[in-house]
Amino acid sequence: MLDTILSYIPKLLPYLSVTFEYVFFSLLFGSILAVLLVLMKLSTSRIARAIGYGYTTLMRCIPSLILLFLIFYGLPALLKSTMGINIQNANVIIFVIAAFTLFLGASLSEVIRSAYNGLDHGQYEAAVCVGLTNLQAFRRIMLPQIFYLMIPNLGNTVQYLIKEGSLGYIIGLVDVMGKAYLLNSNTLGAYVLQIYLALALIYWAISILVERVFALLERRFEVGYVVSPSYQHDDGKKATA
Amino acid sequence: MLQITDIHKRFGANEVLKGIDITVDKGDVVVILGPSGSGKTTLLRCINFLEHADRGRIRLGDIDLDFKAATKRQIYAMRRHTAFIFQNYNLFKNKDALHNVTEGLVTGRKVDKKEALERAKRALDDVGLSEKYDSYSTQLSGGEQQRVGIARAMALNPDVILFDEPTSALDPELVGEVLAVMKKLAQEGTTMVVVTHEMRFARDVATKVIFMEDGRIVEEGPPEKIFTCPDEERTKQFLRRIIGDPEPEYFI
Amino acid sequence: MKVSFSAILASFTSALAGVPVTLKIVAVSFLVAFVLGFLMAVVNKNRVPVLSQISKVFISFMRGTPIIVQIFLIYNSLPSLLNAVFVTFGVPIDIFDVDPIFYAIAVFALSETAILAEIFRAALNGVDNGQLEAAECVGLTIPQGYLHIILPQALASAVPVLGNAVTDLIKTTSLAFSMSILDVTGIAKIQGAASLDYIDAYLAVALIYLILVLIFENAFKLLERRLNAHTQPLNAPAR
Amino acid sequence: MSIKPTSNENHANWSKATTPPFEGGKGISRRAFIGTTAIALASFALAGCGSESSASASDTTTITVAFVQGGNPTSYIDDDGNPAGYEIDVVNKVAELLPQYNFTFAGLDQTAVFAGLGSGAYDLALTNSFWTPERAANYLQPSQNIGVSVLGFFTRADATTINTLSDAATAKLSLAPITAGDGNYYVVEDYNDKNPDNQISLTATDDSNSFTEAFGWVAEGRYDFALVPLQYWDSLVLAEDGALHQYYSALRFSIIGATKTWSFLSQDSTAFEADYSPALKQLKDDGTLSDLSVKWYGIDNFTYLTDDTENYNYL
Repeated sequence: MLDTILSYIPKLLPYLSVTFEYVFFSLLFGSILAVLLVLMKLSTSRIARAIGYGYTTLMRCIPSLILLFLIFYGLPALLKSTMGINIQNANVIIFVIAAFTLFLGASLSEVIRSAYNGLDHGQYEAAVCVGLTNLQAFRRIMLPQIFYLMIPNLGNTVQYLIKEGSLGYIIGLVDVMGKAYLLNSNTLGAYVLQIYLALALIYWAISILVERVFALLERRFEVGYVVSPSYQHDDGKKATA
Repeated sequence: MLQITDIHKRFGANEVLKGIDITVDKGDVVVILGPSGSGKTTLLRCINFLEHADRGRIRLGDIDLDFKAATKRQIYAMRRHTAFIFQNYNLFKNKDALHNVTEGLVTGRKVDKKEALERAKRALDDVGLSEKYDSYSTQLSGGEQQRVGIARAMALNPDVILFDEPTSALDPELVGEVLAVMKKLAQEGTTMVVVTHEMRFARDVATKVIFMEDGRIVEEGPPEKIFTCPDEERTKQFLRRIIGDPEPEYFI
Repeated sequence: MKVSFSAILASFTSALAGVPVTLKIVAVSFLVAFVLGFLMAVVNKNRVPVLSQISKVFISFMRGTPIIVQIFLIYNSLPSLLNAVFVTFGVPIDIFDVDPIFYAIAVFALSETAILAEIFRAALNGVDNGQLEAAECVGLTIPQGYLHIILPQALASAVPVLGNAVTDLIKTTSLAFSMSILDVTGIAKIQGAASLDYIDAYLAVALIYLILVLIFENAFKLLERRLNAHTQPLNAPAR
Repeated sequence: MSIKPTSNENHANWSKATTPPFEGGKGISRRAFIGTTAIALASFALAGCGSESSASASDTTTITVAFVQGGNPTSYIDDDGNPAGYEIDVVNKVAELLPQYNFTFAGLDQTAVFAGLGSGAYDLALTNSFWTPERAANYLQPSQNIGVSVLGFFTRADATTINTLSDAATAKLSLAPITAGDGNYYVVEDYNDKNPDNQISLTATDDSNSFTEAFGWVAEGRYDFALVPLQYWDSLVLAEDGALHQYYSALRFSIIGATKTWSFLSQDSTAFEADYSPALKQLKDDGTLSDLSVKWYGIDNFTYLTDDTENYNYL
């Protein structure tokens, strides 16, 4: 039993590159959309705020599968009827990336906004008082701190994306889940237990890897925020962070 | 040096500053006293445009601005002549002590890196923190953090340094080290405007004391006059409440 | 993307019959996960020797593996395993007439436990350690301290995240149909399968889940306001 | 568009209207704001758009064929990524008969195939599907079926008296769950309609492995009987090297009928259908379909469909 499970792992591993490809690009474009959404959510104009929050709630409620179909069939139909170009047989991964960019835009904007709320406003005031412009204050003082406050939630979002993204196989994406699906159906489902366990081991390993990376990231940046026990002060009282 | 005329400020229905005029000459150490809610902190924050006053004018050296009409560029220019010390220090969390000081110089005033580092080290040495260059705020005591805040302000060579209750958040035994640095600054002729409850500092170091209550200046004058025979009854009540039973030499 | 609103309406009305089943699964799974999750968080925080290692591995596995694999292990494989054990040891239990809804609840409760354990871990870190010491000083036992002092405070700070956990759970239960359970998704999919037009079925399901999510979201907002009443300063400045 | 200060109380209080990081008005230009609303609106527009497919105007018309990627041996993607299977070969044979068309294949999950057929992204869908009135209404049904699926029925070896659905019903045996939408599901549903007093308890599932699992479940007693397509029995249990050959002695299998399987066309492919159905008919009549059936299923499924006029017949 164990050897069949282990025999499936090398068959699935090469397709991890496809999984990481859509995770990377979805994160990249998703964060750009997320920053735009955050700007809208925090803006003083009511319409922008309504769009920002409305879009986020909508994305939280639409099941990922529906979103995938909307993009996979809606986008080509829209382009064909408006500009007459047919992208239906473009590489499937583009549609998966597009769908998860829209999804991530919403969830990441929540992550960034809650980090922004967690920011100590005094940092901005101190920055402008030493002569920095608003933009410099944001870029040099607030952004690094927003990034630090985001790390835990960012880790959870990446974990969620890797698992939720495994829906790509339904529109024919052959990532690690897609290959497992094909291997399983080509053997009429006789080895489904072994294939699923191989799949579980791979996903589990990735999840532990992602967890380690974000824990490391957090430890690397925490020096300015968390009072590490090794730095006791002469006055015995922990300095307020 | 610094002139504020007829400044007004309200938060919604609550009018906090009801028309105040202040003049601060070069080398002056102006201490502003008053009960909480008197508007003294708001006044200080308006000088530096951390708050937007509703009406009034401000003149600092050759910059002359109307509070309401000041453009972003003018505000930036004003802030390059002032410095601000916060009650809860507000050191940049993502930078160590040295780079807390150089940040304003390099990014704000476009000073080149090497010179900025020199000035920062000198400022940190002046406040007695020569071994703490690479400590982050979480690795410094409250007193040390506030002294870095002062060093950060001094290194900018501002025309005036504004202190917003610099010692209120400190443990009693740390207050002394911060006041000592402020006294040294005063003796070196730095122009300072200080909002504080430290009566001894006000009496010994201030060149002018202003007593504010309910958004207005009740009385102002040299410390000798204010602490010995204030004209206004409310000043007397305030001092008695803060200092407790007056020692003989204070009141006739 | 051909969308016919009459088909969506038809799917919507028939799938509504599945709402009680969905809510039952969500409610029971969440309650079980709430208790197990909190206990696991407490175990982790106090680094109880063996238990905390087990719970760390459990949390890492449940959060790391796709839920369809967890469903397969618990619904498809576990009963055969148990049956084999019962038969060899002559245990008189017939594992196979267990209603599938118990498997669904088991799957969603276990996966939700891992999520809630993480949420409570963060919430417990937010509660000042002095609180438990204070509880002991007034004579409460440790369990009483946790129940009456620590849990309410941890709950107050965790409520917004708990709200998200519930709404995500509602959507995750749509996978119960692979355990042949007729919840909202199950009914809609059977209808969709008949006409092989799944889009209308999925849109109807999305609509039902949207309504359920909005109801739960607002319920949690009210709960948050009530629970956080103790953190608002008395004379909160007029905004 | 400027940024409204955050409203949390426990940090330095923003209520004293300080300048937010992006100062009012001059912060983010009007252009950026319009840009963001445009992107948001575009993603909404996607949801509501209708569509009509337009065949490209080159001399050969391209027919996009969507097939179920996990339907071994009817249609699947082989190990080096190419479409393979009975229905794929049938379409390739049709292509030889109709040079004026060229065919491109797209392998997807069944849900996606029909989502695409509905939206006009595909012209022909190969899904080994059973006929239902709703499906015929939704899509264009060619006059000729593409294949035949042979219906298997099995119980535990000791249930010697159970040979038909009605036997199983009278004996109150429990039926293994069937994947929703599968031909066997409707066969049982049709039986229940015709025998209101002697019903079989029919449960649907979303699990696409329901056939393969049925062998183990019936053998160990989780269920009493199951309906599976013949090729599952032949390749998994009957065959010496079959993955589930260990259940062979524990089960009693018999063929109880056959059903026509259909391919469906998008509503606007009437022109293509006019050529497609006769081509299929010709392939059936000249025995090509039977040869392909032997090649992929090991037997000629068409022989089991005794009455060709019926959509399915079972014993």
